[in-house]
Amino acid sequence: MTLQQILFLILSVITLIAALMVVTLHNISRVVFGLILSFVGVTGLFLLLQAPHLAVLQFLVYVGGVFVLLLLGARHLDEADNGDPADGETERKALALLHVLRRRFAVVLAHDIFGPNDREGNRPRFGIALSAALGAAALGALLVWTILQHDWVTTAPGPVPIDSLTALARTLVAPYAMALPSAVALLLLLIALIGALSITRRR
Amino acid sequence: MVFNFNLLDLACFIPLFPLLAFVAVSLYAHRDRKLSHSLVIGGMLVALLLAQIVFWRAVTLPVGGGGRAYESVNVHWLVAGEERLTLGVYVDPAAAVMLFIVPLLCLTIFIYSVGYMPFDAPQVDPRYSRFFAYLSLFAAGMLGIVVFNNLLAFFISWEIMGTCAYLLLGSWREKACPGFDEITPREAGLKAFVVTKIGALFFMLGLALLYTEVGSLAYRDIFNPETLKRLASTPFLGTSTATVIALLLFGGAAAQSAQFPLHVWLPDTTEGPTPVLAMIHAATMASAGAFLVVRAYPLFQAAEVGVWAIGGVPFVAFVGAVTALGASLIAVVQHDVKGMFACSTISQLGYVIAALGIGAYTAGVFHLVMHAFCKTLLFLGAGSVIRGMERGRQQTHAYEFEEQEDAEGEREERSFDPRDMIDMGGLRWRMPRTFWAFLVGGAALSILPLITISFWSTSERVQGVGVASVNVLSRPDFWMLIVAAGLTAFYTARQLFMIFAGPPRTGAATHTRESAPSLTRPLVILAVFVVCLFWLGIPADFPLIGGLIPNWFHDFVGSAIGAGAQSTARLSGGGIAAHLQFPLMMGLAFALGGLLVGWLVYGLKPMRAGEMDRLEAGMRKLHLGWLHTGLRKRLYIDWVYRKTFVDGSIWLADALDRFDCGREEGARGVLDGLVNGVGSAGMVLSDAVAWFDTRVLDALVNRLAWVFGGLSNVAGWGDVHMMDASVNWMGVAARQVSTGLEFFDLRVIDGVVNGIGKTVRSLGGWIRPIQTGRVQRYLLIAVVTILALVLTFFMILQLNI
Amino acid sequence: MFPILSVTLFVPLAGALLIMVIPSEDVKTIRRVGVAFAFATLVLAAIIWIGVMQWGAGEMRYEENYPWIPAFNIHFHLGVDGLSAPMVFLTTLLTTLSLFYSARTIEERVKEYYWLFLVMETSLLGAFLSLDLVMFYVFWEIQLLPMFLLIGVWGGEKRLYAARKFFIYAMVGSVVMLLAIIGVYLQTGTFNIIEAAAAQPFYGNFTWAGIAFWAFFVAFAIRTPSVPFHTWLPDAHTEAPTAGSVILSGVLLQVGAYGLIRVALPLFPEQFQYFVWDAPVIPVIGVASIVYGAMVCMAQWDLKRLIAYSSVAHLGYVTLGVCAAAGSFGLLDTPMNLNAAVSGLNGAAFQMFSHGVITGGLFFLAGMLYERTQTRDLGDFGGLARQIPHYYGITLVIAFAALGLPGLAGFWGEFFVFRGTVHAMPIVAFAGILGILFIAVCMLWKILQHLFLGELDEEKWSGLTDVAWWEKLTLWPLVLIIVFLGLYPAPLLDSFNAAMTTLLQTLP
Amino acid sequence: MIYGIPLEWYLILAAVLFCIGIYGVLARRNAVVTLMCIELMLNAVNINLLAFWRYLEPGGALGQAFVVFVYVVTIAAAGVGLALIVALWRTHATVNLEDVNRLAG
Repeated sequence: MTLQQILFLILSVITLIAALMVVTLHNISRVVFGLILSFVGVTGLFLLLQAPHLAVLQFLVYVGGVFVLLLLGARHLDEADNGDPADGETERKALALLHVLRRRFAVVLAHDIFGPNDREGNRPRFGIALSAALGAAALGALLVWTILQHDWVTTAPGPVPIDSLTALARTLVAPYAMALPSAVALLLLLIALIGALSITRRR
Repeated sequence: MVFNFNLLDLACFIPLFPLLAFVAVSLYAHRDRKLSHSLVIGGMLVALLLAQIVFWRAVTLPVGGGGRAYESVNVHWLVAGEERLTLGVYVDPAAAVMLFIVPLLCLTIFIYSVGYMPFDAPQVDPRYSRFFAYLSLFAAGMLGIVVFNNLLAFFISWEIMGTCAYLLLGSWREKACPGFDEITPREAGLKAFVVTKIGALFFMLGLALLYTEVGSLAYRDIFNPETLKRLASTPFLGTSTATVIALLLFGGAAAQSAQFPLHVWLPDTTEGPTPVLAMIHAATMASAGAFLVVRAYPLFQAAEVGVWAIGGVPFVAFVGAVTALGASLIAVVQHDVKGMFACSTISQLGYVIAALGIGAYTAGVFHLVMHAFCKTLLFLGAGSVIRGMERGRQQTHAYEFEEQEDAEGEREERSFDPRDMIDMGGLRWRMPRTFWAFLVGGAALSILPLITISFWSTSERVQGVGVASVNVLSRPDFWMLIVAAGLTAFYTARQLFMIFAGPPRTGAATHTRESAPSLTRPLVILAVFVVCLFWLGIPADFPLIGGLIPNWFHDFVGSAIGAGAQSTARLSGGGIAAHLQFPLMMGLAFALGGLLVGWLVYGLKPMRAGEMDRLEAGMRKLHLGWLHTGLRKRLYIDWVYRKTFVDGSIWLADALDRFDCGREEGARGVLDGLVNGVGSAGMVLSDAVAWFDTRVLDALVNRLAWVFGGLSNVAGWGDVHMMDASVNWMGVAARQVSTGLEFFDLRVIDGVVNGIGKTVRSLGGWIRPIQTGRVQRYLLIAVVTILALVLTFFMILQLNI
Repeated sequence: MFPILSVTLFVPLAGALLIMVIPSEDVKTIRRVGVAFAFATLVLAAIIWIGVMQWGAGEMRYEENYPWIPAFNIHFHLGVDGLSAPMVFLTTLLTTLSLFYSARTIEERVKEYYWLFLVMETSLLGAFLSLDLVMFYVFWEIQLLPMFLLIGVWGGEKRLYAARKFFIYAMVGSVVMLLAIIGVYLQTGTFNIIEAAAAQPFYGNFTWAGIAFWAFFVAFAIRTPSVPFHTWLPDAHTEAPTAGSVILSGVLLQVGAYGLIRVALPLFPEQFQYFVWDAPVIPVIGVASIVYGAMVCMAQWDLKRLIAYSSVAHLGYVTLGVCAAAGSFGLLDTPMNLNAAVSGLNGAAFQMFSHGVITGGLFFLAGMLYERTQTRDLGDFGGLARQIPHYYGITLVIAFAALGLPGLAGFWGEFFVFRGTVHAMPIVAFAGILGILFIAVCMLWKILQHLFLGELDEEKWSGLTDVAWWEKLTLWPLVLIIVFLGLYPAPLLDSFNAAMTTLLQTLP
Repeated sequence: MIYGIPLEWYLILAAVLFCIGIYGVLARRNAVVTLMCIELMLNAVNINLLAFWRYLEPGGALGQAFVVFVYVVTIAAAGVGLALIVALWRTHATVNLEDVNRLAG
């Protein structure tokens, strides 16, 4: 187990746990903390992949910009997320589910997915969470299975050229390479931000 | 250029002036009564003038080869493929004679109707000017028939006349029809138009066939001998083409001149005003039917050989004879003055057709001409009698209020009909001029058949030229004609005595006075013409007065078909051949016998007031009452036609309509229903499918299993093509359903139309719950779909099921 | 030289675009602009027709051929000959009259109404002028939408059902036709109608040609409502606005009949002959349309429905006329057969033109009556002759023309059709005759008797006003055409005759 | 095998992170949290890209260029997303995705 492997494992564990925090916790501030943690983990991974400038970029963009943005957003909107499966309710639900599971598993799930949304809005959320989890897990398993199936690379990868940053800069700007896409990307960004401003403008 | 203006070219203007009068009156003068009738009469006067000029010019034409026909002024009219049809003028002897009489008759009728039509409504009645406009168009149509040079123009003017008859009859007195057998003028007009239209359809088919065979419809092309020979020889529908064409044309003629099967419309026209009747029965319409047979005579001759003969008598002649006999039988029992004349018109025209069918061309034409004159005279006379009776009735009403006799009142209440002969009587002294006109007309009418029979017996076909010389007596149509002649004499006498002889039977009759001079003057003119024209046509071999005047008519008209020359030659050879003598004697005997019986029954002891018609009384005594009522109801033929054809077609129309679309809001006809039914069937199916799927909804797992099952058998088909169309798991389920629907869809047209709409909506309905509007649901579904896709993909590749 | 055809084709479209610009409140100018552009097209159409007559109506005149989609050899190919020139004139005439009439009757959504009408006129002209199958198909499709909207928006009570039924019915038909067009292209490599006809598509096997022929025939049979496919017409007519049903009956049905003569006959003469002579399916359809249409027409009590069924019967004659020509495909050598076939087609074309004018007039009359009385049921009327004499006079002329009175325009079509069919197929001719009788009864008994004769019940109809000046101006041109063509059909007949003779002689 | 870490590990990590992101998006009802989860998914994509760049094509700079583009997109998405949420908040006074079903069919 080389150092890097250990480092990789630690970083990946941090990122995954942070991601889980974001996904499962209901207290918005913990969620935001989880998000930061995952971004930091990813930055570490970039470093492991010997792409320092991108790591810096990642850190700046995400931790700096996006995080601040989301924080503002979150602060602005007091947490109204009351419908999530309250703690007590989950246990009761689990029991009911087991009971149901035996007889007609699909009914609950289908009713949740497609069932009509009764007026008070507190539909049994649990079905959705379960189905989402199932879906995500299945997808993940699928992806992992494909990754393992495929034998990726046998030859040892070459070293990263020193001037990879300049090479990056040159490709971004060179007309024969990525000039046009980058122009379009910037335009997109401009429009998006203007759009955001116009939406939130107080009439 | 030498101005060789041939007078005959004027002929093309003859129908033009009445037409112009029609256009002028209907467009401009329909407000002013005086202007309208003077315009119309003026137009007819000019036409008469031109006609006289053309007539005298035609008479003096040199006796041409095949007949003194003159044709000119060809205008390019129609083109079909290569051949061109031109419009022009064609004047031959028959046309010349018609040109002589038709404008004359029409003019007298117009003058008469100025006096006869005192519309009760004082204010300007548009119908008055419209009446005269239609009369003028009517005359223009008749003149068009006589003048133009091809059968198509003949047909067009023929139909214009039919329309005018409908318009004149149809749009007049809105008299509600009280009795069962009585018919409102409107229905009479419609009946007349429909029956003549049936005839016109046969005529049109004949024209179309002739046009195809000969390539042109001009008289000179149709009636030249070699075309006729070719037509007679080419087989078509079993008999020769000429026969088929002749029969079709005869169908048209029969309808227009009210021959037996299609005669039902003529008696009903008596509902219309009298001048219109005079026009229809005598001057124009009915005689136009006979004139068609006259005009297409060479064609009938060519076809005659093949025409199915019934008892040795050619079909056409047979129909004529039957009509003559039947109609005269019906005429005998009629009470109504105009009704009797209508039936007598049918029988006289039957005579004409019988004569032409046999081949007695001149006899037919002469009878046609003289009948036109007599019948116009009699109709106008009847008109003045009716006006007299109506004036008498108004007088009686004025007096009646003082002496309220019940009997008189009660009988009076039986809807006083000015036309009913029973109420008349004793008008001899009250209406002298009308009486004399009636007398002359009646006498002429009863003698006319005699002349025709004598002509008829001399015609070469009766003598059996080419056919074994058949003795005249054995021919059935001879007997029919002879009996008809007798009956004609009888009913004329009956009418004369009932109207004019004896004491006046009702108050109205007592108070009639001679009608105004404007009515009686035309009567006198016509009477003079009838008398003097008569002598022109009497055949040389007629007993007593035979040889007095050379038979000019026979030579002139006969020359048209080259028969005239040799027949006079044969006759001039001294006394009348023995075998000719007998039919003449028989004819004379029957005619005089008829008159005698008429006098005995009605003249000797004139009928008294309130007495039933003697003939009817006699027949009731001989237990023939049923025959009398049968004859009164015109042998129930009308009733049979109404039940079979009229009601039958109406019922069929309703049935078809229900079959097609249905009328009420809810009810959908069968066809449309079928079309929509299939649509609703599609809907029902889609609802069923929707119901089935909603049940599946809550069994999601087996749904998934079912989907995979579906996938496997889809894959089983080995139809990879379907797979890479990226069908998602719901798509696969829907595909199962839609393939079913697809098949169903292709087969049915309209059902699909509504079915698709409904199926899509129900399928949509099935999918709608998914569209809950919450974004996350969509993502979840997307994830699940991708999963299913990838799984199936792998199953295919890895496990190559 | 001056591309008069494409100008005529796109003038209405220009008018439509101009109308889109005008603000919708300014109704007066919209109406004026609409009628002006329609009238301009009418003038152009008249010039074209006269030009074609002088230049000889046999071949295609004023031909314009620009490559449109070179990849598939599709050309923007316009041309006009003796057959299409009168039809173009008819289209422009009826559109001008309709727009002039609806200037005073259509009140709401005037802008869309005029826009739709002008777009429809362009598509109709396109169908008559185009000589390229794809272009024909494109214009054939575009016609559906404006008509659908006209019925759907300005129609009567059940207008949605009627509009939907009409649209889907026509769509199903034309989709089938599209397949056939592609089939022809694959066989002959060209979309040009004349070249494709010369190249004899599907010459090899008979079944494929039969399928292609039936694809075309069904599409045209749906549009000229032949009996089994006619159920959309009565619904569409009863619900359509007056001007809408005038155009629907006056021109839209004629496009179907025109397609039958211009596309189906030249492309598949053998199949047409087979289905006329050996397996007489098409004559049966023709006669069925005539007799069935006329019979059902007799049973109708709704005025517009009655006229709709009478137009089903009238167009049965067109099918019959084309059968006469198709039946004699092989034996055009003897002059008698050629003349019979040509006159059959002349009759069909003449019937198309006269039916357009007559039924257009009838629908105008029905519309005027409906505007005054708000009821179309014949039972409610009676004795109107004294109340509205001028209207009575005009209805008289047009009704008698409709029942085929000789001396008016309706007769020539039928006469020449029978001249074509009586020699070759006597039974069919005899059966067809019945149709005339029933239409005659239907027109006289139902329309004239029920509307005009009989007792006038004073209180209901005493307030009825006679035709106004602008209604007279709409009707009198039609009446004049009917009477003139009735007495002297030569101008129209020569134009048709030349076109038909060349068409029959060029049949392979 | 840079530093002994085979490429698969990175890919597996990215995959797991991605799935967590999906779960978050699907399950969480709070719009802001959903936005955050989207950011997570985008990070997973970045990891993948860089891993591929590093192991397969370190010479070229295309891999990195793509990452940059991903960033641009992320920022834009976050910006617009937040704006939408704010607007949603203003109109519906709720951030709970469950109630937002205007699109219901």
